[in-house]
Amino acid sequence: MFLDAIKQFLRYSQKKSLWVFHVNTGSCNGCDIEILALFSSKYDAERFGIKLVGSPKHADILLVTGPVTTKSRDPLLRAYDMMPKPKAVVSVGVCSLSGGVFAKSYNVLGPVDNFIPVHVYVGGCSAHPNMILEGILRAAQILCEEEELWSF
Amino acid sequence: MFLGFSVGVLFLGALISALFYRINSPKFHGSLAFLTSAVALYFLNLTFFEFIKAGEFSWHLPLFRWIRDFINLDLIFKANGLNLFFALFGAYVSVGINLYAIKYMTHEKEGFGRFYAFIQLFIGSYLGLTLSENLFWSYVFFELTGLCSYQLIAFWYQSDLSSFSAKKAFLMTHIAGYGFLLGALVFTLSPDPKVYQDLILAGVLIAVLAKSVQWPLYTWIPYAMNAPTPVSALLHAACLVKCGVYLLFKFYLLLGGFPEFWKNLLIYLGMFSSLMGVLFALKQADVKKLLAYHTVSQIGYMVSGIGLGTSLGLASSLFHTLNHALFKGLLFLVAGILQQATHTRDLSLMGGLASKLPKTTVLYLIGAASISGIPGFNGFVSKWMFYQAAIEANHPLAAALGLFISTLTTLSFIKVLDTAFLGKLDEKNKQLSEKPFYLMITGGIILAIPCVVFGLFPQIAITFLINPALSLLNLREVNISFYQLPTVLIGALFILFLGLGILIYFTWLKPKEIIKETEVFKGGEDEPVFNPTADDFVADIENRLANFYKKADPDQYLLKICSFIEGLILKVYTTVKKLEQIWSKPC
Amino acid sequence: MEFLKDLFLYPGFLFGFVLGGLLEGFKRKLKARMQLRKGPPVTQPFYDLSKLLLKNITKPYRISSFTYLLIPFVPTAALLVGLLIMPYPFYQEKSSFSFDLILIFYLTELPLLSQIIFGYFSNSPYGMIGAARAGQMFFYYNGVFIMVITTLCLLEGPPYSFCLKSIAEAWDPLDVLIKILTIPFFVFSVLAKLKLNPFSIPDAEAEILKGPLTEASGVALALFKLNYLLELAIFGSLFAFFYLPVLKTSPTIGLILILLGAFFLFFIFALVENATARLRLSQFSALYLKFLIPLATLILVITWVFKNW
Amino acid sequence: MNRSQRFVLPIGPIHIALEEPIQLKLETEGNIVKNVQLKIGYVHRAIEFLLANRDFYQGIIVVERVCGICSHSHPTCFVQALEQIAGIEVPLRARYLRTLIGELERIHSHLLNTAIACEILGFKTLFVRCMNARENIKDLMEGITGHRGNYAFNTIGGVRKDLVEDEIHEVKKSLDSLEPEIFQLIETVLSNSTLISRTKGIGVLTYQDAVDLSVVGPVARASGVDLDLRKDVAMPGAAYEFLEFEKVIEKDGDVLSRIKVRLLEMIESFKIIKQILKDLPKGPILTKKFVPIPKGIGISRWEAPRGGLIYYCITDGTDIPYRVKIRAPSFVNIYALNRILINQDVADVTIISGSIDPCFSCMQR
Repeated sequence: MFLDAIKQFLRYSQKKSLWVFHVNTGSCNGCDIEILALFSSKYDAERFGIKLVGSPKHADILLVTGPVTTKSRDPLLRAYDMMPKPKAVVSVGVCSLSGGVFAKSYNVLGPVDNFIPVHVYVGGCSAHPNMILEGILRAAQILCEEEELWSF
Repeated sequence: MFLGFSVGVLFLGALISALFYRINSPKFHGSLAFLTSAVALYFLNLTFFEFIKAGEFSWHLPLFRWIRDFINLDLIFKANGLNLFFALFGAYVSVGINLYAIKYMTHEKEGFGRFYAFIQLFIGSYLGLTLSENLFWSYVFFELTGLCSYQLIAFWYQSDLSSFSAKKAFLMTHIAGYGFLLGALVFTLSPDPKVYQDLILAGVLIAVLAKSVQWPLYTWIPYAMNAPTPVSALLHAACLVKCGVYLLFKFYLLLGGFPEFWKNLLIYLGMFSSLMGVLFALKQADVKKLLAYHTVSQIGYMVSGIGLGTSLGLASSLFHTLNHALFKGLLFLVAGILQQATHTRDLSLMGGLASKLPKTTVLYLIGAASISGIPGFNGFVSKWMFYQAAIEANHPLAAALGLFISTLTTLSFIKVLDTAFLGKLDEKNKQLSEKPFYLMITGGIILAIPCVVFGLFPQIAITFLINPALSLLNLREVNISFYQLPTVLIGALFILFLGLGILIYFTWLKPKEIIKETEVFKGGEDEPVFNPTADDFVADIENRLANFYKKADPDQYLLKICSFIEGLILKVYTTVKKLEQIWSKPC
Repeated sequence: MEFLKDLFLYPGFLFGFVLGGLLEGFKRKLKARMQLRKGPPVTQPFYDLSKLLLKNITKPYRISSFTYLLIPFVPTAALLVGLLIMPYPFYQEKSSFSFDLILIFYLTELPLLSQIIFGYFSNSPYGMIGAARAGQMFFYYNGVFIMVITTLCLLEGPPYSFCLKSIAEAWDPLDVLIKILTIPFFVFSVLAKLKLNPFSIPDAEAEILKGPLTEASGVALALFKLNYLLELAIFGSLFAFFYLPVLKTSPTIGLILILLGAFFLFFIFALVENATARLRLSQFSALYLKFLIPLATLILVITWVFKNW
Repeated sequence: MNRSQRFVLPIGPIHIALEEPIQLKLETEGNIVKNVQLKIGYVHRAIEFLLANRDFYQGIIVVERVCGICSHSHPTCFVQALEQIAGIEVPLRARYLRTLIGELERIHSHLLNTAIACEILGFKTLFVRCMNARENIKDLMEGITGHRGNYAFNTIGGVRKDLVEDEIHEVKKSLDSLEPEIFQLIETVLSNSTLISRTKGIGVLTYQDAVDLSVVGPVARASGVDLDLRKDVAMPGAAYEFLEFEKVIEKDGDVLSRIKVRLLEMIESFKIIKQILKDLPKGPILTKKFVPIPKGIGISRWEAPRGGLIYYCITDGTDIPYRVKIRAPSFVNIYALNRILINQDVADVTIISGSIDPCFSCMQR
């Protein structure tokens, strides 16, 4: 009973504290600067406890922008592997959803969900900051609800 | 009686080693030295128990009776608080280091007889110096220690560097001898030493500066590091460099206190050389030289503590002398292990050794925590006593400097820990194993145990070792109940054990589920990691203080003075020669 | 059982944790407000910490997991002891050390030392650079901090001693003047000690990510964060003890004064953080070595002369 | 000091200070960078290959996504090259509108760069203020073109969307409120002592080096090179020849002067925008007469926010270009890093590389 209450609180705190790690796998920069714009006064992602962190070992949510190119595949997989467990992936922008206009290029291997499991898709070219924010919050919902993401 | 034995057995051992120098076995000579020092320690302990029971007593050996009317040359060993204190820790440290040396010296090919003869001779003469009541014999023993140091530094006498270092050390410590001689002569010959105490103290001060490596005469000690490590540990960390401190205490006893001017001089000279030592230590990349400069800095605390003149100050000085012998000896032993394991003394070429030498790392951590004054180890207690004494004696600058130097000490030992023990393991050290070093580690453990024990229960050392010396010096006994707050102590232990329990649960009972091994994050690519060198660790400080380092090295000024004197003598010589020519010119 | 209450409730864990967390949250909120943002809730540090407790650990290969967790844990214990030896109101009769300030000084060094060790231990290149930077900063700001605490120790007495209580009880006009003189030095050294903005050199996100903590994750990172919060609580209340008449009044008002002092200190920190860019290490060392350390030493000497006159 | 291996600090490809993937390997001694290795190619999406497989109108869409920041410069330059081949005369109003969006884009890009520089220096407040100002610009652009990022404003022979009188009024109003804010921002950036002490005298690119490395754009202008395509070159697609503005040139060539050049250029851009809004000529926005694009070669230049952008198009008479070569400004600027990063403090590496304002997705295409 008591333990359950603690568990509930911890899960709730997972929803309130979201540390985001951003990987660019070959995006055109459009989505990246929109992610940066999240931290301006207008969108102010910090009010939801969202923080951009520098090391994947601290991260809860992986933001991926851009189609996966040949050379950036390994860094993406490494970064995903390094994230500790309750983790979710948000793919931002139409290129990371499907490849976008670059889908037929020889150097683009495909969308992000060919390589790592993606929990939330945010469309748009480039995605609007509000939508990115919404995507991150949905990922937080998934993080605190889905049982298999929790190891204990 | 036992007093004489304890010194005599070491001289006997030295004689045996010298006579059987042809037996080219490190085991034989090493065990002999270990045995003799252990026997000496045993005898000293017997004496100590007797001293505690019955109070002061002395052992008298009449010598050179025919000259007695002129000067008293009897060999007198006296067991009082001060003498026994210095003798006991010297003997204790030498036991540990001799045990260590048995294994260490097996790497050599020859010269075991020579080495151990001089080691035993050194321990004997150090004990003789500390126990002797007669100043003449003290002087003889004092010079003998210097001679042994010369011989031991020049152990690899074929190498130019070693012989040069030995000569340098010998010359500089010889200056100390003259200072001591001056002090002793004035003291014995003058009817009232109080009148000439300035002269006496000047002599003693020179002895202290040169022998106890204080500014500006410490320049021989970095060179002395070219000796084998047991020598560095025993002579240049534990015993030889304490001779000067011992002399200060002895003259404090003989003169019954120092005048105000000398006290202040000692405080600030001690703190100044301490600061110089630690600043030079910060930039060293050679592990033994770094330790050598720390010897300079730590002895500064002792000299400064004597200068404070209060009972807490002298107690801190005495306690720090003891502690320094223990932890610095230990650190040198660790440095020796590192040197033998990696065949280099350069910190930059080591790295990641903690995974291969875990026991050595623990020993190092104990030594480093002690010297940098982490609470719970002995260095903290003596340093704390020093700060408290300094601020009580209204010398806040000394207290502040002491604290500051302590943080710098911490920094330089963190540097050693990081660059040598942590980081990435070097390719050539992959095959390293700790097995061959077990005997050496045992020697280190002998020195490490008191570090922890005195850190947690400093009352033991203070009641049994320091208070007798203080009462001899006519000072109030100090009484530290160090951890007087049961809440804090119980709380600390409680947190520690609770936390350790949780950690063990996390790491050993549940590792599969929650701990996952991945690569190090290097920006996503798999790049090789190189260790930053020891210089990188303090690059900014080195840059910032580059001018200081260039100007503050006293060696260059000493050389200038020497060449000036040389020029003077040359001038006198040529003038005399000219005069002679004029004289002897046939008219 | 009395000690359990002391340890976990009032001056110990819970008090330090809550005070530190609120200070951090307050600072973040204030900074956000100054940047015309809404900012995270004040309780954000607690959410961060409790989330980290539940996360898994991803540690580098070939590293002992026990040591991985032990390195951040040791300073936690040390800081709790540090909280216990401070003369907080309602508790002070149990903590009459004559050298508590030195012990606090040494104990608050430990979190940084553990970070330096962790940086190298984790084999991360960013960690190593960050550790080296933290180590070099340690050299400079401690000089100032030591001078400040030694100056303050000269206030009450003679006999002088490194005692927090005697500083907190020194309220002569001359003492107040000297105390006011030392405030900027205290603020500067604590800013550097807590790695706040103009001196956030060891964990400069822009070049070396999180510095020594780059490889910390899960519980290890939570412990580091906890250490940080406890440090905030200790330095906040140190500020109150030094510069506010905490022990001169009744315990209740004293406690309120402690909280006020701590929050005021962090208000200053938020202002400074918002108006400055991060300095380079060489600029930092020039600032400290050329200005702050000599000035702090000068104040110490002047105080000494005044007191002996 | 002899050492077998230097310490190597890898920055990137995933790094919080870099928006885009690139790897800088810094070999350091102490705190000093002794050698730099650049590794690019993470964002290579084969744009030129894609362009050679699509027709011109599809190509404009692809070209717009070369880079998300200068997503107006690329299509304009591309379209300009095609117009040159086909000999299409662009209506004056379209030329003015292209210039308007181009200058707004310049302000937004320079604000973004200043914001990132502040972020790198740990100056969060200024970062937020710059981003706020940039948000206003973005809103303005959304109002004019219909999208925040990729505007889809250009087409062959003109622009897609006209600016009606009410819109001009609104734009003027928001610009009037925006201008003092940006002036204040510029003043804050140039008067903050910590920021200036961090940026002054580091990463110096001398005039000679700038000429030798043939850097372009603000980087060149900060080193004293008198190079601004808006003045130097006739742009048939733009209206710079009718507008009054000045080249912003600084002498020092350090990071501070690069930041200064960008900040002062924003003032010039405001001047240009005001002029455009004042005397926007009446007329059509798209040519009436449409000619198919014949076989030919077209080279067009455009002053993108980061410097001179060059498009080189070969057409073969079909509606698919034979070859399009893009020379992005960052592509030439990035090699200056090899020169100016040597012997700098490690702490300054990211701010120096940020001061070049490298757009890796332009560069690696």
